[in-house]
Amino acid sequence: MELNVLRYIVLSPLIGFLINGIGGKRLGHRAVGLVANATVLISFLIGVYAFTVLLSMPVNERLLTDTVYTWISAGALTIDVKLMMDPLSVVMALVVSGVGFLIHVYSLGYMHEDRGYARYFSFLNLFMFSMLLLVLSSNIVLMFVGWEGVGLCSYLLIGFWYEKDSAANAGKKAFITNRIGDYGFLLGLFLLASSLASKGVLSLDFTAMAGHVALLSPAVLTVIGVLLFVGATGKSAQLPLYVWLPDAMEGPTPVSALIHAATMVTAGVYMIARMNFLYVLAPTALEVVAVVGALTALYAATIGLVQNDIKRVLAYSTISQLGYMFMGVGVGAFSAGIFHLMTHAFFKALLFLAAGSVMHALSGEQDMRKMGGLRTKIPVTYAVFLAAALAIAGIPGLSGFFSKDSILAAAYGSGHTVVWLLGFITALLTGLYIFRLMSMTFYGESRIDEHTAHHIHESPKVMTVPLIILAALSIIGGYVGVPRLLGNIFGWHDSDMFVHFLAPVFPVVPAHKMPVAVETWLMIGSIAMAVLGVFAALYVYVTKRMQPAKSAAQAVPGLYRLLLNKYYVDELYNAVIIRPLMALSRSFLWKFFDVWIVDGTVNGSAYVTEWASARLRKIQTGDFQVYVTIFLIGVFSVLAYFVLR
Amino acid sequence: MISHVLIAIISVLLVAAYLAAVLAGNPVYSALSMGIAFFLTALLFVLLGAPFLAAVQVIIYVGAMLVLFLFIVMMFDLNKSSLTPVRFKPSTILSYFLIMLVLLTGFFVARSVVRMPSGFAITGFGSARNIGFNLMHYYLLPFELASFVLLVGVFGAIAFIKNRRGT
Amino acid sequence: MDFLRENILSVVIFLPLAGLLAGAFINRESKSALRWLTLAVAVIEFAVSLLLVVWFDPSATGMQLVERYTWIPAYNIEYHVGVDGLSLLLILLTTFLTPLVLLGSWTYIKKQEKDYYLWFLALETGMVGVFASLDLILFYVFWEAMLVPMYIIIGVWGGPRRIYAAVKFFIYTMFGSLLMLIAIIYLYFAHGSQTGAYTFDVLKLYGTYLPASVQGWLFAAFALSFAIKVPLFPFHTWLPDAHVEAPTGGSVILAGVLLKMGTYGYMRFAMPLFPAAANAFLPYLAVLAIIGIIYGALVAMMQPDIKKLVAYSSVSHLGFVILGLVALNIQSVDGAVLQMVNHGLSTGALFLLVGMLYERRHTRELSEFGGIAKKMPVFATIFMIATLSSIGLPGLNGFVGEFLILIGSFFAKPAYAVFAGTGVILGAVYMLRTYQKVFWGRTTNAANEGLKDMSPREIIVMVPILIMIVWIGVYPKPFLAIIQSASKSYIQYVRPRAAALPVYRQGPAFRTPERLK
Amino acid sequence: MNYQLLFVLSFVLFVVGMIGVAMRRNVIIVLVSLELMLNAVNILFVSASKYLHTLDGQVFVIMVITIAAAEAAIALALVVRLFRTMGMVKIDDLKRLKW
Repeated sequence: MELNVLRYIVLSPLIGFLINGIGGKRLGHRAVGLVANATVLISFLIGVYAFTVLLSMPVNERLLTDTVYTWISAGALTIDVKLMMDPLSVVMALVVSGVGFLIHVYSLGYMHEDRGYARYFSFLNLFMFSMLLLVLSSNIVLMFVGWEGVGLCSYLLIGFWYEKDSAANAGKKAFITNRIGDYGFLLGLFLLASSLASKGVLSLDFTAMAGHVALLSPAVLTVIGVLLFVGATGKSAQLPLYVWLPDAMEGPTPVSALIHAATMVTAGVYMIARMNFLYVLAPTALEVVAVVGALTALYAATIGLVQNDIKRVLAYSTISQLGYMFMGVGVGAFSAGIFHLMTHAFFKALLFLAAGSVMHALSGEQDMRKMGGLRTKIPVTYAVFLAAALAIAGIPGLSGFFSKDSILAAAYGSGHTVVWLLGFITALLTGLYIFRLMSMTFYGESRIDEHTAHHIHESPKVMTVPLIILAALSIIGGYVGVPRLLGNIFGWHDSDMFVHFLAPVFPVVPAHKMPVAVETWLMIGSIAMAVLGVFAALYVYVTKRMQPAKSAAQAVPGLYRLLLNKYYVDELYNAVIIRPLMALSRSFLWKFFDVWIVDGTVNGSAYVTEWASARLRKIQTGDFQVYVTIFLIGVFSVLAYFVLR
Repeated sequence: MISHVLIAIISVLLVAAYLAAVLAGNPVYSALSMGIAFFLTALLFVLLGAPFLAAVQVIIYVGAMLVLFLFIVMMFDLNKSSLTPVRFKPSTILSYFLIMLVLLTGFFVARSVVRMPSGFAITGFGSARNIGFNLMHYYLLPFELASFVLLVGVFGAIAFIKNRRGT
Repeated sequence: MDFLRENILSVVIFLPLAGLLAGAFINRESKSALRWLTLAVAVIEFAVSLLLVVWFDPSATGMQLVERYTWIPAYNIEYHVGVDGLSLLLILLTTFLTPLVLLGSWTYIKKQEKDYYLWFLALETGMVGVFASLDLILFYVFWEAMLVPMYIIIGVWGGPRRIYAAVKFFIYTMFGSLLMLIAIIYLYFAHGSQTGAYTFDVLKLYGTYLPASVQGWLFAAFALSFAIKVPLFPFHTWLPDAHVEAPTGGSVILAGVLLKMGTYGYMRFAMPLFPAAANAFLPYLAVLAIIGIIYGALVAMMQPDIKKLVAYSSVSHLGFVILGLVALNIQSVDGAVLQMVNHGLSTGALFLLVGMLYERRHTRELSEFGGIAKKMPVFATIFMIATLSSIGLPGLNGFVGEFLILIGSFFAKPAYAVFAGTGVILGAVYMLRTYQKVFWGRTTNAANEGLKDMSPREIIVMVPILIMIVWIGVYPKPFLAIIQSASKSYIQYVRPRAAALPVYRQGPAFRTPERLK
Repeated sequence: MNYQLLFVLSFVLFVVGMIGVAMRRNVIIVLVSLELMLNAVNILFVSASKYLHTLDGQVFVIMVITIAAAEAAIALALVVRLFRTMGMVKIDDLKRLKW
């Protein structure tokens, strides 16, 4: 069904961007904030309206489209600017605009003092535009526009405080790493387009592709799937392209919450879910996704265990949680992955915003070794933080539990035992690192220096209200997707609502049906792991005042240092790729090859000519009589030739 | 027949005059020899049926150009810089003029030999009228261009010689 | 109006020359009169050239708005001009950039202003003439004629090594074009002896039958000439020198228009005239183009001088255009033509901006800058947009061209796109590195403290380019519509059998996937 | 009449003049030789005119004489100029064109 208001969901933040971007400084703080927030709110409200329209439609016809205009048309290749909204996009759009709106509101308070207030909000609006375009586009190229657009905003916002070299570097790193992923994505896109074209279908529309990918051979589909996933590893910070995300914490905290936790980084998951029609036909590619996701989840969680910067812990946690999502979609449980995406958006945004509130209270301090005992000083922040921490740890009853459990169940149920095991261990680590963070920040005695301690204050309402809303969502957000098992136990009819809602988009996962006993034991197991992690962290960091952690670090200093330095991956990339490439470019290609060989040949031929003419020039005495004589000799030679021949 | 003989004689003299002009050590002698060569040429022209040209030859070459050359040489004493330190002798110069005088007489003799019709070549093959007719009809444009070149030459010469202030 | 319509191309070609004649009578001391006159001429020229678009019919194939007069009857040389989509866009690019460049040079040029502005008008005539000519000799005349003004612009108003750069530029280009002249003459006689009609009309010469070996040589002559102009690796070394030494206006026109003459030459002359040879040479050209893309980007990455960096980036970008031309399908060729325009806009914008920076600081060394964003926010914003356009961010012009080229070359041969695609990554690397070094970080250099942001005049110079950058990025359809018939006939000339390739069926309109029913 | 002889004569004269132009170092003598070369050509023209019995040759002679006069005027002016500025008229000193 054609629904032409869809375009305003996307357009509204763009208008906000233009007003704030051009008008910016002249408008004043109040107007800038109003415009930025209002435009996002409008998007959200239209999204809700579209959602209701969607709900009113028959289940299998739930699809709204909005063709705006033809963008590119070259030969048979036509790419429209066309938006579509199906259950998957509406979930994404609502999460993006809803969480986005809350973060916008929060930013009003957080960024109030900042010089680049208008710039900040215009970038944020541009981000909303790109992200909404990404999730609502109806073809893969338009999606790529949003894909790159969010990358740009990420770059601009990470480098928002561009005077800090670390921020500038981090922004650049993020963009370039993403570009490497995008390269894979583009190749996948090209391969998809060309192989479809060879079957006589030159369309990049999702629905058109969905109807025709079955024509392609599994090998081609696998390659396409893996290439697209390379793009996802860049955008969603998976191994091996995750390196930009921890550095991205240089940006303002609401940006970390919005872009680097709740929305943009999940674009990769969304993309794979969107392309599910392709991935289900390429099981090997899905296998790759699942394994990479599981490995990333574990890998990032181990690093998160030892980091001391509050935002970095959260960053690695994000990477780890994204790994869960990929694990979910990788084992074919697309709705579980998206479910976790949604709940993660709530609690991770909340974690970041709350961390921002902590930093706000501590005059910008980010090192957890200089925190502690904040529980009583900033109670609202503490309360919401605790809710989020419990949610992410997977404590039953909170949103994270439902989503994470359905992923693990799907992994086990589909026979991916190793993947499940990795996820299972990660569940323990999750509880451990997040409560390590809680302990170091909120419990125990204060390690805050005198001066800072004096200024501790709770954040203003404009910041705490979004926190509370998000906390509520983190707690109850999971109930839209209560697993059938629990639903049966508690006698809820509407259990697994989320899966049902998304069912028209995703293929049913047959492996999900396993014996109730196994499922129950799995659930109990993961609850046990989460609880174990939480209590272990509390025991080590609160009861024993970090002593066990310190002695453990001393016992295996090598391992500790390895984790602290993030497995030296940055250094490895630096030594293996970046430096050699720079050295090659500078010393060989430019200074030697270009200057000496290529230009040397050009100039060399000029020099040879010059040298030869310097010699030949001696003939030119400048004496005109010599010239006359030579000329006469020539004339007579010619004459002689004609006379004597 | 007489004309044939005369042509032969004049040819020999022409070669001699040319050699004298080219090989002369002194530019004055060279120029004078050139004058003689021009006279001889005029004679030849008369014998070859071009009396008008003969007259022009004498008037322009001998009357104008030779004088110009001599004038320049004399005025600036160009000998000073020439490599050959030969001084010119008045007697030699006089003899050159004598030769010219003889040749001038020869010119009239030659004219009588070829027996021009009455009046100085008013009509006939190489007559002024015919040449003039040709010039003004078939060669009008080149003729005018030549005159223009001459005019430009005059201006150019003046411009060169003019002593500009400061140079 | 009828007169104008019938002679519109000649008007566009010679209007700047008329302006030059008028300007010649202005006293060289009245500089502002000269400036305004040339600017007015250039603006009127642009307005008149817009009439070309009005009268151009995108759906028709072949040349339009043709004018044809005998010029040198003895050799059947004609004054024969006309436009198709390709030349139309490039003419518009020329007339669009020239007034901006003139306005941009307002305060940059500080000596012999009169000569500068008048030479620029001469240059414009030459450039438009090159793009409009359909007679090979006429083309050659304009091609060479346009060298002279550029030579003088670099040589007189350039930087410290301007003479070296100007001479290198001139002789290098001349070297190639002489080979082309010989090939033109050969072609003339070959065609004449076959058909009895001696002509330099390129449209008639398209069908000339030539043995493969001869085609090879002639194609090599043409291709070399244009490769130098493009510049295709490894004929690129004149470019960094010329760009670095040229004054801002010279750099903009050099990058924006002159380099396009090389690619234009490939598309109009070298490839369609010698299709057999072109097909044989295609893989080599593609490899050179790809090497150029990667090599240009890698070398650009390490340049300490901003202008040199942009110059090497041009090598990289033009590699994309050539790749698009040799991939020989409608997407890649459309993309290549659009990319010619895009490169003119984005690189032109970058050179203008670097020029503004140079005017303020008299240096282009990256290490001299840092933290400029704080001093010149407007400038930093505009520079960012130009940078993003240059690295092909979707939504801006660069993406549409690069995307079409890459997808087209992938259709032709996946390996092309695989290698060329790395240029997309490297492009981001060197441009962002530059941007960071210039604009971000703290202002450490005291000389940068007092920098003034852009003046209204400078903003006026940049705004039209920015509008075009966004326009082509967001709504490229009108441009693609203009291009399409030109690229179709190009493909048909070069690969006549391409028509027999499977015609892609349009994907079905929206349909619910089978398994959901 | 043996016209060949006349043609040979003009040729010989021309060569003699050429030798002067090529060999002599005094500018004046070079110029004289130049005039003599032109004169040799004139002789050829007139002979040919008689031989072919057309007047064109004679008309050309008029032209040649005109041009010769102009040339002599310019050349001598140059000599004067040269003498004034450089104080010499030796041909082999005139190598300024070669640097």
